[in-house]
Amino acid sequence: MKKTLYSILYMFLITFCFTALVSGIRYLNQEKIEQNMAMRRQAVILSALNISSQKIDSAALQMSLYNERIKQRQILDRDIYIGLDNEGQAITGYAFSASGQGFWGPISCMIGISGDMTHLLGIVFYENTETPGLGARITEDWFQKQFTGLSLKNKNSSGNFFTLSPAGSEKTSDDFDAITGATGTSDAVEKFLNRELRLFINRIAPLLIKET
Amino acid sequence: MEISLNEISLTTLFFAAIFTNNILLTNFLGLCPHIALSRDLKSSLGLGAAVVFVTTSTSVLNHLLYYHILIPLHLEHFRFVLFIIVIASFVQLVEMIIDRYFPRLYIMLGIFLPLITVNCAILGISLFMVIRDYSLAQAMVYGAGSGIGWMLAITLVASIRDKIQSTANLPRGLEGPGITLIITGLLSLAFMAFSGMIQIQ
Amino acid sequence: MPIAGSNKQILTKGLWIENPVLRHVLGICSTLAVTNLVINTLVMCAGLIFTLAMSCITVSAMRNYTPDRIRMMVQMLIISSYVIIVDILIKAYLPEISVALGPYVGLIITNCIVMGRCEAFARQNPPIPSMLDGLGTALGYSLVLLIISVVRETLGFGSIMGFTIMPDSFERWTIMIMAPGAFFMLGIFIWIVRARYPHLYEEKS
Amino acid sequence: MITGILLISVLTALLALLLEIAYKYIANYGEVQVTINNEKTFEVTGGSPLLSTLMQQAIFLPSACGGKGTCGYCKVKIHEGGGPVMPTETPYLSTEELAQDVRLSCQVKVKTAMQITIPDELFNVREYRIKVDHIEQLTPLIKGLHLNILQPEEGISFVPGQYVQLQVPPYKLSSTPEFRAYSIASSINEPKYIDLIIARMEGGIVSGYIHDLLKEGEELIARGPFGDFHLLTSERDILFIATGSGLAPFIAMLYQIENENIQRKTTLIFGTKRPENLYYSDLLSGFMKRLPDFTFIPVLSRVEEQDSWTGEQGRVTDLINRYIPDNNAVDVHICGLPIMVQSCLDILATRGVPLEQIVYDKFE
Repeated sequence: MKKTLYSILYMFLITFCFTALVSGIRYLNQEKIEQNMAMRRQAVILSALNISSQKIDSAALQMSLYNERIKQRQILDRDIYIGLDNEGQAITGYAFSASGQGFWGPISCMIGISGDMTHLLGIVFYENTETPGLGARITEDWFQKQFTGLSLKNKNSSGNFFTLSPAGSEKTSDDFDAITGATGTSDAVEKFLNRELRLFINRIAPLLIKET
Repeated sequence: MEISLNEISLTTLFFAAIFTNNILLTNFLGLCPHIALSRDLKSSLGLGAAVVFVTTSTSVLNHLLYYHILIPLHLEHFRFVLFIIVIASFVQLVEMIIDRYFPRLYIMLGIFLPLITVNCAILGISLFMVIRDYSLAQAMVYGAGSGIGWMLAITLVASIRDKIQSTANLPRGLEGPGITLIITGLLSLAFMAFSGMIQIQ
Repeated sequence: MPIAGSNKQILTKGLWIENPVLRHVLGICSTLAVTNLVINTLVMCAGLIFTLAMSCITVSAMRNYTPDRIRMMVQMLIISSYVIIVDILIKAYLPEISVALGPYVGLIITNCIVMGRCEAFARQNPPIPSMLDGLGTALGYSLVLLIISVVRETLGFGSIMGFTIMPDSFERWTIMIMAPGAFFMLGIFIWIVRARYPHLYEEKS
Repeated sequence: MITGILLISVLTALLALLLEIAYKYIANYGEVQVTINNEKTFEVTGGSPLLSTLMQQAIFLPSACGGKGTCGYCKVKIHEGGGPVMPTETPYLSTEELAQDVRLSCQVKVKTAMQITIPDELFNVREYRIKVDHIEQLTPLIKGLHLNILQPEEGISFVPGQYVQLQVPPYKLSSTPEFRAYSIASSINEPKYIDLIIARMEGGIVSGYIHDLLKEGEELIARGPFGDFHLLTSERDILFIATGSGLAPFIAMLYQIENENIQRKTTLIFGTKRPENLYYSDLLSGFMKRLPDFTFIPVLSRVEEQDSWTGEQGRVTDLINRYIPDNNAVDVHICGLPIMVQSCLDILATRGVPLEQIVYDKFE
């Protein structure tokens, strides 16, 4: 009986020490990790609204630019980031995060829309668990840059703002290159992005206009 | 506010876990025992079956543990510790039970269990399950699918290696891990082709 | 019974003769996935070297007190704690790499080498030789995987550590980015080494 | 934060408790009887592999892989209580071994009462601490060691013809201690002393150490006795065939013949190259005087004129036929390098000497 007691106590003690050690280290680095997260999020928002200025080379500068130019609102329990011009008066664009079911797991991106809500300022995919080398290539610049300038005025027959078709086929203005070999991811992105855009235009935009 | 709407259907998830996103061939997990034991078909089958059993049960166990204990207490960052300890003790427990009460099953399945604790695939499945916010049912189906996918991969390679051992005379230095890795590479290429198939459903 | 030669021998044997990847083909799961980028492999190997060295010291320091029955669980606890510490440090100081590595940092825990060295060596030897053994094995391991990642990144992305070195006309081998590329590269690497030094790696008949 | 840590520690402690309970009831096979060579019985706690259980009873089976089931050295015959053969064992067991219930003791768990047979010598294998009493340069390539056994007190008990594994410490040629087998060339009536004959092998780690570095007074470790080479008991004549350092076991056997005053006609053929390679000549001529019917016949293969050698010339294989009586009534004992042993066996086969009348010890 003594041996069992010894091993139980031993296990308890060892686990206690090690988990305490880990929590201690976590606690020390906690705010640094959160700061990193915040930095990353701010960078995503800034680039979605393509507010970029050459002098962002240090975290502090990005922080000050972000605080100066971005206001945050809560509409229909969704975070909307409102971008202002460099005097901080006129609204240059709105950004909000959207996520949807990719091929393997959730994909999240930040959508930037122009102040007059006529066209897209840019899209940044900041989180996905797609297959590396295939679906995961949505984070590459050439794919994300396609969406900049997409007009939100006209929808095509199926009510979508844009479609993704295989690379190399001829393109109309609202038809972009899908990722070769990752049809699952491309279709998923097309589906949930269009849905989010419709949601924004139809329900969030009116509230925003009313508010400002 | 993240909407984690993960409504990938169970059947697609099951077949996708076996074929397109095979835990071994696309995610590289569980390679060590695969290379060591795929020398002979019988032990590969035994090990494969043991892995399927362990992956299914541990993914359910870890799912319950994660969503009902870790999340409410904000201890998510301890998931690594608890998952691997649950896997280690579960495997040790199962080995004892099978060893005592099912001697015949122990011969076919049980002796591989200690090897499994070190198998990255088991922990990998639990970690992916958390990252991809699977529900309990999805976690179980994903666990079972990945286990079967792993077993399929190791038995395929084992049978190919048996064939090669008996017929081809390999250049020096290629036998053993060299040829196994190249076969696994070819298989992984083939399995990647499945990703097209799943979309059509 | 543990035959602990001189300390220098323990360290160097892990590098070549007892190289974990070439000799026993162990521990390649969690790192093969990230060898498509050299920078990721570097961080991953650094994490592994830290975990392996620290785990070996701790396991061997406690070898006389750990009851045999819960030996596996205690070792798992120690290894996973060190891995979490590595994960936290990477998230705090190398944020963009932590995103690229994703779940694979966590998978160092079940890396067969860490468990292998703890079980085979650290459990029966004093701390200093165990640490050297762990260090040697981890360095040997990182050596092989760095070589593979250099080749994969050059062919797959045409760059090394992010600096493009291949001319634009170079047609990228996308297979090198994907899983099969890693298997082929490691298979060929082991083939070359075993053909070149057969006596070192003859499988015991 | 603290509550989290406490909870996790409690959780793991619970898992440990679960394992302990499981060990107590499920994996606990209670006290189990293991009988070895149906002489000795041990009362052991069940549940762990046979290899480690035997080690607790100070019975050391050879094992290189530390019980991982990858070296196949720890073979043991298990007649009862072994259970079915495991897939991890089959790669190491040949069909004849399987027929004789040979199993890997590191894979078989002790669960029920067991009947096993292990080679007798493994029973009294011990580890000896020995001091180098005297080193003699017998020939340019062969050294004779006279070793005094410090521990255990009572010295060594062995069967003439057996060998010990002599272990030398690490030095420039090898980073880890190495050991090699050497037959004992002394009488069993002198348990406190053993004589070994060490031939220098080209590139040999142990023989290199002994020939170049070993000094008198130095202490070494030996393990043994091993081997089943022994003097065949019958009324027939005795024929010893030896080359190189292969004389050692026969010296021990000659002492045995003297001590037990065996009356059988004994002949020793010793083959080597040159006259200066002959050694123990006075010891052997002493035996010729003291023993009733013993003749020592050296045969040299590379004799020159100026050696003025009058004895036999050629190889041992040329002389065998002359010393095998027509009715094959002779027990033949061969000791030396494998090629020599094999050629003698071929000749004996053509002469039709029955197999049970031939024993040999190959020096790897």
